[in-house]
Amino acid sequence: MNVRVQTEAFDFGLEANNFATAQTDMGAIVTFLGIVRNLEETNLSYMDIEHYPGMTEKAIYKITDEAANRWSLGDILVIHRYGRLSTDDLIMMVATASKHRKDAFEAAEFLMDYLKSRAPFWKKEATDQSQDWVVSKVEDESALKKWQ
Amino acid sequence: MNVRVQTEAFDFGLEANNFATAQTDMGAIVTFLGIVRNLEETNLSYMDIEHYPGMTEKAIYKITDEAANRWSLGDILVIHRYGRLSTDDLIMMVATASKHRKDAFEAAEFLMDYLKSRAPFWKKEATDQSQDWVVSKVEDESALKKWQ
Amino acid sequence: MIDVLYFAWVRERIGKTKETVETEAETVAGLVKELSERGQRYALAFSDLGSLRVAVDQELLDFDASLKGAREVAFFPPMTGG
Amino acid sequence: MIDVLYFAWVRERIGKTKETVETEAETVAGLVKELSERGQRYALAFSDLGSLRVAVDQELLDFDASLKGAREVAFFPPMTGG
Repeated sequence: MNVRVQTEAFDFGLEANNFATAQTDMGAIVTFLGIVRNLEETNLSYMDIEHYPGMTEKAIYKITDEAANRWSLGDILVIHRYGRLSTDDLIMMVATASKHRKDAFEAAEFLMDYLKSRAPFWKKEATDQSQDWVVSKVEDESALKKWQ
Repeated sequence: MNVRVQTEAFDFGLEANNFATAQTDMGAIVTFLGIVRNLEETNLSYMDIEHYPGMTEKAIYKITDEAANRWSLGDILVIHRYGRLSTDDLIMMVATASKHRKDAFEAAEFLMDYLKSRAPFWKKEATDQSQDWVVSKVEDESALKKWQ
Repeated sequence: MIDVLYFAWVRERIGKTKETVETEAETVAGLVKELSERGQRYALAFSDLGSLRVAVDQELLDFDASLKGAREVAFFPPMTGG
Repeated sequence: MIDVLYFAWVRERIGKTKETVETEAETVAGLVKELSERGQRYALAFSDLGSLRVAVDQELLDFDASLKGAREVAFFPPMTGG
């Protein structure tokens, strides 16, 4: 299990390849990649991601441990950036390796659902008009229910 | 939508990066990678994948069209190899892009479930002892039920 | 005249990848019955339809599917891709 | 003596990232009550506990959690990572 919380950019393809190559008997790899997008009709200038140094990695490891307990996994990778990001920058990625595709898929989706609302990150979006903290979504909280 | 049925090897990281980079407003990318593994206690020498030229791409496009109808997706990539593969060779990959992680995850899992038992590929595994056609699993057929 | 294709162990059991068949059969099941009478290899290959799948003109269908206008029928075991 | 940390808009509203607090409060809720009395910025930040989350010694807990032995308490809005 490998958890990295960093300001530096990462190369998704390189990380995905390194992760897959490091496996010896896992035939199913699932990855998730999150990218900064200008989704609303506002004009996103940049995004600042704040986190809780000290707690962040601990909280993520708690989530990866839980995933490793619930599914048969060979490996897990989580990379999450903080600091200032621009449109098209990669925010974070998750990778899971399993012998079975169902385990790899479910574990990756579980990790994302929990990272979204249980790891101490906060996003603030700046447009040419204003700077606003991203408000957590009801769907993100209810997404956790399916794992309980 | 991009479907490739080929004998040639592919570079998972490169394909994943190209796929992600080609998106403009999709913030969620999910990929699945399948790798030849020596999962049983037999000693796998190689695997031959047979397919149905003419029907294969048609069948895969039918599955990707169905996914595009059911989820909000910006793009789909499917690469599936045929011919002779060895342990650690990449068999196939799927990538989905969406604005929402749930759509990207569900569509990718749907694609895998259908590619597994509705696209005309057949695997034959050769060990030092014998050559045997892989038998379809009851789980693979029942995995389709959750999408019906 | 219908092209009949065989894949995977069906191909191996019958010993052919493809043949052209003159048939009056109205359904896939009718064609299977005719083919099964062509000898032991065929009879064996078609002995358990539950373990076979069929495509008519490259579309997965059931064994009671009509052959009206069909140009290509393929028989094969359940797929194991992915 | 407890280190109290603030993140995101809680930090902005209170105007501090961290402070050390002398408290006899037995629970997080007790601490919140004390902090709220420190002035308008605090009162405003803690006016709706439903929109706040709390971690005690870097573990997510509820507002009725005990502060016994706690060294660090953090207040912040619901997380928005991923």
